[in-house]
Amino acid sequence: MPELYRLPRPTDRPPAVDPVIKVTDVTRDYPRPRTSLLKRAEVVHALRGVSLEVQPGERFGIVGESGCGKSTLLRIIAALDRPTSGRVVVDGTDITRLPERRLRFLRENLQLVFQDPMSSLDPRMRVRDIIAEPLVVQGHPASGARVRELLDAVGLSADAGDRYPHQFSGGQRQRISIARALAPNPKILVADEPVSALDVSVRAQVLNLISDLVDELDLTLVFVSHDLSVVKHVCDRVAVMHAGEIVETGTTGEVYAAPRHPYTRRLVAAIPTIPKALAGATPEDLLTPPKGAPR
Amino acid sequence: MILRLVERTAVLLVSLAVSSVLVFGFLAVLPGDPARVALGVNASDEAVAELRRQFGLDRALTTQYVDWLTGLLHGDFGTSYISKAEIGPQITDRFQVTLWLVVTGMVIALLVAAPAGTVMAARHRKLSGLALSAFSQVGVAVPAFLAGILLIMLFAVKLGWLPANGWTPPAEDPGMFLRQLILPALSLGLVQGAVLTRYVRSAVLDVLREDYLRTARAKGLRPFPALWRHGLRNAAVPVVTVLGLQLATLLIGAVVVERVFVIPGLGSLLLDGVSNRDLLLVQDVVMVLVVAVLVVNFLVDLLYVALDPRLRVSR
Amino acid sequence: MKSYLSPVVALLGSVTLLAAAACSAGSGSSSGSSSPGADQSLAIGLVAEPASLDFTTTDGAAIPQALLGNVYNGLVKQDESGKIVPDLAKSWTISPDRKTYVFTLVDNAKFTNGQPFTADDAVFSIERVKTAWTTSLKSAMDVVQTAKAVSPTELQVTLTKPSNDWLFRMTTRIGAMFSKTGVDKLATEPIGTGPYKFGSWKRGDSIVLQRNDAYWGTKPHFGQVTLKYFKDPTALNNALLTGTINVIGTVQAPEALSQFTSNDKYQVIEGTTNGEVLLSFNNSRPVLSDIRVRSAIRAAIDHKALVETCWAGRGKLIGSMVPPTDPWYEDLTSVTPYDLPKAKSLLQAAGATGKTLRLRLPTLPYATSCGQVVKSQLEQAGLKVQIDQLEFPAAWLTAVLKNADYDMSIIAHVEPRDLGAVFNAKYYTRYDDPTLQQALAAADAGDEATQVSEMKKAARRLSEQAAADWLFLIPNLMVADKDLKGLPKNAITESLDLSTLSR
Amino acid sequence: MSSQADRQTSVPVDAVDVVSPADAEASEAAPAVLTVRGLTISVRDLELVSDVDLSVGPGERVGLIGESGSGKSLTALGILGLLPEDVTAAGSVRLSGIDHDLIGAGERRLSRVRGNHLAMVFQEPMTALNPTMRIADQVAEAMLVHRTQSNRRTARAAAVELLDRVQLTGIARAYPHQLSGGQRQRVVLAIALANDPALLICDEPTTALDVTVQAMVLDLILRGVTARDSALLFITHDLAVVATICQRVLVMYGGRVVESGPVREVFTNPRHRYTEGLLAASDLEAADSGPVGTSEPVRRRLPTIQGTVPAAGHFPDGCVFRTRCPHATEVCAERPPWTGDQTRGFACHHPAGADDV
Amino acid sequence: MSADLGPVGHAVGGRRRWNPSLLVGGFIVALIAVVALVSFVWTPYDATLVDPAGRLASPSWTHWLGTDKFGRDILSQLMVGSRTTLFVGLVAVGVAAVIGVPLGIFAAMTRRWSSELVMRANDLLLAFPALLLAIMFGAVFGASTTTAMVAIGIATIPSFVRVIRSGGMQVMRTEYVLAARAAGRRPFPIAIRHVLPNVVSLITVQASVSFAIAVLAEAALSFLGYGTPPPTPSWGRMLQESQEFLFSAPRLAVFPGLAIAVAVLGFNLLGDGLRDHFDPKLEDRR
Repeated sequence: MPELYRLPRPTDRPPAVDPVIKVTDVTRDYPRPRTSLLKRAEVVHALRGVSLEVQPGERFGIVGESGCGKSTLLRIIAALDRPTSGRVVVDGTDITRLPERRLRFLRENLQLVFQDPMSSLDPRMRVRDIIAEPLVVQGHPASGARVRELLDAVGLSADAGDRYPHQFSGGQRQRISIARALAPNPKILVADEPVSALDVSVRAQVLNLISDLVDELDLTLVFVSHDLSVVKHVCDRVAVMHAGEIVETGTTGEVYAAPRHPYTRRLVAAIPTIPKALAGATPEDLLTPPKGAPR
Repeated sequence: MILRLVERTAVLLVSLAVSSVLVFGFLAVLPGDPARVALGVNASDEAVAELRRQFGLDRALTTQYVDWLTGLLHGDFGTSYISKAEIGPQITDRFQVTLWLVVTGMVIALLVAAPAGTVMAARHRKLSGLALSAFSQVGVAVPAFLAGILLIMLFAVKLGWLPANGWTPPAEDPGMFLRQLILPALSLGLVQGAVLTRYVRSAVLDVLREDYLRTARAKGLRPFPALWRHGLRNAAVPVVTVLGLQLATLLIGAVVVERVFVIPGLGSLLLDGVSNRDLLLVQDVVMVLVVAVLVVNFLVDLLYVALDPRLRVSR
Repeated sequence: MKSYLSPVVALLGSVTLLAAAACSAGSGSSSGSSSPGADQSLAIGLVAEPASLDFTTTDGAAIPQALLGNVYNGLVKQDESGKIVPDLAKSWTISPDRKTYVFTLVDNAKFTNGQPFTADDAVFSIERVKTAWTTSLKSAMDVVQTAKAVSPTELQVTLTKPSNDWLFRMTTRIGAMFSKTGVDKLATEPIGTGPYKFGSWKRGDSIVLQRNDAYWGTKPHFGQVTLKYFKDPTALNNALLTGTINVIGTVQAPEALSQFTSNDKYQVIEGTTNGEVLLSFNNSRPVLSDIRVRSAIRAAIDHKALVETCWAGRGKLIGSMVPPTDPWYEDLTSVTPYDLPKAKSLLQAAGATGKTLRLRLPTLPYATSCGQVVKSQLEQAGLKVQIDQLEFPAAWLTAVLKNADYDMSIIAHVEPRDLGAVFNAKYYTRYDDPTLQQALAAADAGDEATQVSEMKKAARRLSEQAAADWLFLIPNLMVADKDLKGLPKNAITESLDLSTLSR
Repeated sequence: MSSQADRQTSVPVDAVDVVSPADAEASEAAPAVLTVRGLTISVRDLELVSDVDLSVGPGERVGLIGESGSGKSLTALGILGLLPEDVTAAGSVRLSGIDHDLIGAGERRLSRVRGNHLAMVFQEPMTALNPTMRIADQVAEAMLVHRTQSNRRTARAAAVELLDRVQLTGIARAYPHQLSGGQRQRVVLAIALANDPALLICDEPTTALDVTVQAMVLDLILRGVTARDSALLFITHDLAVVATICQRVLVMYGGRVVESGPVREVFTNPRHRYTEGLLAASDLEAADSGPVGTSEPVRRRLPTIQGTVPAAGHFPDGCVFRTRCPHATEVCAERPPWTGDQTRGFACHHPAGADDV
Repeated sequence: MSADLGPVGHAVGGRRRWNPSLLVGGFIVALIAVVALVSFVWTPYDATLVDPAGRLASPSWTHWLGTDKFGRDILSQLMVGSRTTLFVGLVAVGVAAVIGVPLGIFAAMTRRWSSELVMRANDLLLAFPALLLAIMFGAVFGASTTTAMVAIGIATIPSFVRVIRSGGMQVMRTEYVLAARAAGRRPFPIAIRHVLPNVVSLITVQASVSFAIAVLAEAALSFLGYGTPPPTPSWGRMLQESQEFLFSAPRLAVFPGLAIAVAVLGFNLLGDGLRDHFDPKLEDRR
């Protein structure tokens, strides 16, 4: 793992234990198209009063199945969407009502890695321009050296910068995404299903890379996934989301070993694993969560 | 469903209102004074002013607009400045003529395009598909009036099978009506058919790539029945869009074929109106055309719902 | 002021005149079979469709073409040689001071609404021109002081001053006789005394005329005549080729004539018209006010080549504003013959070489064609010509005719005897010439011999002054079924007389 | 590894799951439902699947695992004769009870087999159903096509019953867009099972589904094939799913079968280096065995296979895995021979376990 | 940990083949462009020179394609006419693209009523087909190539807006746009840097197809007398002028008719070819 040179930061992280992300009672409603003249337009409650705190340096996982609201939550944290109500405080600043021009600190400190390696990179841009984009936008000098450094950090050769995204495999693209996210030297890395579209053999590489970078750069990681085993592997703490709500929070080990909420139990039980299977678990077993109260 | 209908209707009504203002406004700036054209250039200014008063052209534009629109809503298209004849019946007659022509043309186009486009798509890598494809490309490239002239030369002048031109209303002489309809409808239909073929081809190609067609094949349906039972209705949606647009464009686009075949349609009425500066007539014809197009679009919209159940209820 | 014909009418008529198929054959020369084919019908292909059926309020030559002589009669009419002959008036006398006319009317004429035609109707019609007509043509009647019915068959008209032109104008639509009780719906239901009555009008397609079985004169051969209108010359030809029509009233695509001349199913008739195709000059423009430039332009144009190129060589070359059918016609083509070196030197002398002239053409086939030849020939002489097209009628009328915003234009003036109307200071030619005006005034007031000699003087003056260039006289070109009889050779009146046609 | 060894001794819940060597031999002896020999699939001059042999015995559940580009889906489409245009198959595919080879058979003969003796469930439930046709009609059609139901009415009744069987009640008149992904996949399953096929091929049937829904669909697939005594060919990239549902497994990489054998054997004692690497990389549990809450970085590192999966058709000659294999030597430039027999074997010059032994 | 680069050409769009439509269409269009350029410096004869003596000549060594009724050389006219054809297409497509593309991108990027308004206005514009607009414009501004083509251009706007909007919406749904927003890019730079480059292929295809439509429309308008006025050589007008010679000299119609058909064919083929070239759906899938 090559050393990653860190840009000097004007203010370093405060030593206090204030959460770096604090989400308080956030809801997000989407109006549905009206279906009837008489009834009022239905509202989809994507988020119903979500609260959570992420401590500095923490690896925080959000797990849930499709449609549970995890992507909406993530967008709201990244100020790419606005909550209907509630507050999101990032690094001590309430971002929920800030106009875009005052979000610069957030854009520098919080960066995203997305799921789809096909759609996350602009096919018409060279890799070096893709990686340099956040720097250019934020007015940093986008030197070739910095791009090479970032490429090196994610394990790509320097000549990769001259190529276009389609010339890379899915895993390599995900590395490029990560390099882009790291470009402005963020404090917080938000990863939205970063390995869901990858082959198993490549998934391991990317998970290792993220893990290494988080350690090395002292990042706060928010890791969103539908796959509890992956979250458990990467994160310290996890929030389980279901139908727009957080149903359970805890350390990953606890949640996995002794889920308390019925949904979490169902979720944990449904995950097929090789050891379970070799122990004779059938699909029917996956459907039946262990009975009884949590230990 | 009902909501969609209401919503679409509202959009239609607003569109109609806006376009009426546009049409009126545009023609208000038309240079050339209808009164002067009617009277001749050496006519005295008093005579012109008197005629303008008779036509009501001396009133404020808003009054003229409101009167015009009120008239239209009551089915009163007014009286032509030039011919002094009621405009309404003329438009009704001409519109029927154009409608016969265009609808027959589109039916021919569809009869050509649906099978040809499907075969082209299903065999798009095979010789027969490529040959049809090339044929349709040539068809698209021929101006409709040229096709008309060629058809006349061959079937009317050289072979003498059909009349070269003219129009007889169906009620008057159905046989003659049909004989006179064939060539103009063909020249519209073949060219539009060639255009439509290309859309059918691409719609069917898209459907052929759909997973559900593979599901159908996996059920044991052979390629053609699978396409017939599962592909056609789905391919129809984009084709219906194009069909609607073509129908709309042809209402005025048929004017060229009308000219070649000496058919008294709406388009030629418009051209006459323009060259005579028969302002009210032009205004009415343009408005009728615009209404027709908007209504066609509206119907196409409803047709989508019939074709695609996904549009019937919002999830 | 003199009551010259409205030139506008002439211009509007130009398209239609090309369609004028027949002219009166005179009351005496009854032709064709006297036993009318009861159910025979005829279809004639024409080009310009009337905008309305009321020529008292709407300009354009298509209306009189269809109705005058067929639905309406006048007191007098013109025969094919240009002579004024009786129609509803059996005879007439002119007082020595040439101011009072007494007409003796036929006694058996009836309107198609059943009313008999009397001198009262004639008075009504003449006075109505002054009161109810709105087209500028009405000024032809200004010279009339009084009109009164002496008896039911005797009409007396008194003029304010002698005018040869007035009687001539009475052969045109101005002289049409209306029923006192039948003028309510002129635009849609014309009522007259003619051999045909108005049948129906399918707008954009055709007008049908039915034989008037109560006609006072010789009843026409055909029971029904359909006038079918074709905008496209080729469609018109195809219609005859495929038997949809029996006559092409005017050939608009003379190049296509070969397909008929080579086919013995058809007869081709070629004669003359009143349609002088003018390369008109705006005489008030600095460059064109110089006679050297105007003469140079006339000399630079090879008229023979021009008519060959743009009207298939059909059309007579004339050197002034008089067609061969007028009594004062003279061949003036030799006044300024084609002479390119002379044209160049004239332009040099006038300092006009390299100057740009705007040739504003109406969107009419002959103008478009001839314009391109004129441009090419003038440019060989050293002028620059910039062509633009104006939509006919509306745009061209406004820009060229009304506002005289042009240097040169090309248009056929189809009114009969329109020399004085076209060339004066107020008209779009902006031709201000006292010498010409004097000759014209003398011609109008004098007796017949004076009229002829003065008009000859006027025509020569115009040609020598190069007030315009006369490109050619539009021919009367008709094609018809071989067996159709009674088609006129020349087309010099406003009407298309259908009464003489027979099989 | 030790924990797995412990678990091996635990008593299996479902007897069907226990595959003793004797059972495997028995199923080999019985005539196989599906026999694929030397299946090679290529697009123009590019070979995407090379020389695949595979057989599925009656009632047997066989898994085909591989990552993207391994050719596993093409293999399924090749068996079904539904390859995209320009893609051609060679070799032999025989189905018991069908007197002709499926490769090279005409559409008419193939269509009699498809959906009848041989049915398939595809990966993407959202697009696999015709959006303009009611659910029950789509299920009923499968039976009408093969005349297993004589008329529309009985077919529809049968369809409703089939839908009940996959726990979809009261949705017969619905359109696909009104259903969730899991529901749609169950409809597809109902269609596939409509004519009691001898062999059901599932191509990544649960990949697009949530894990709780996946459990249900897997359960229904298993019940469906067991009830009909159908054989199952289950294609996926998810090792755990294969382990849960299949008795035997074939591992594909680069268009070739690199290893095959009973699930337990392959997953506990992989021989091919690819299988070995794959198992290691996917076993998040094993890498996670440290005490809870420790933030020791080592804990989070997974064993990986180096490099990336090459594009289809761009795998190296010889051993397809040699460019990523840490054990590769010069000899790997030659194609490794198949070691072992039909039901248990591998193709590797430097097999795992050889050193251990 | 290391990850070497995989072979180039892994994913979709790695390499694109030249398809026959693209080649043939491109060749025809290039040919027309070259002929138009050559006509500026050289034509066999002056295309507007009237030569009554040499009228209606049959094809020969002196006049390869013969002469028309004015004695003008047909080959020269065709060559100069190609300029009109290109002019027609450029003006029409130019107007449509310059207005339609920004509107389409705007409609794709804004989600509220402003986008809705653009689309409604767009639908309304659809109610004014090209020919209708051209006739109305011709009546008001005078018939000329330019007014006709501006009218056709305006009538073509809706198709641009629709295509660009749907393409733009796809781009807006991608995660790279989300990433750019997360990096702090404002809407306008996103439109320029991300949306526009990714809809260029759609613009090219649409432009090519619209070009063909414009050429046909010019021919139709010339036939009606609302097209290119004389003496500017134009294929549409040549065709219209040739009508009276259909029996005596059909070649007068054949040559411009062929020229129009070939040009339209060329632009259509080019459009088809570009579409196939850009369309990932047609890429071979495993």
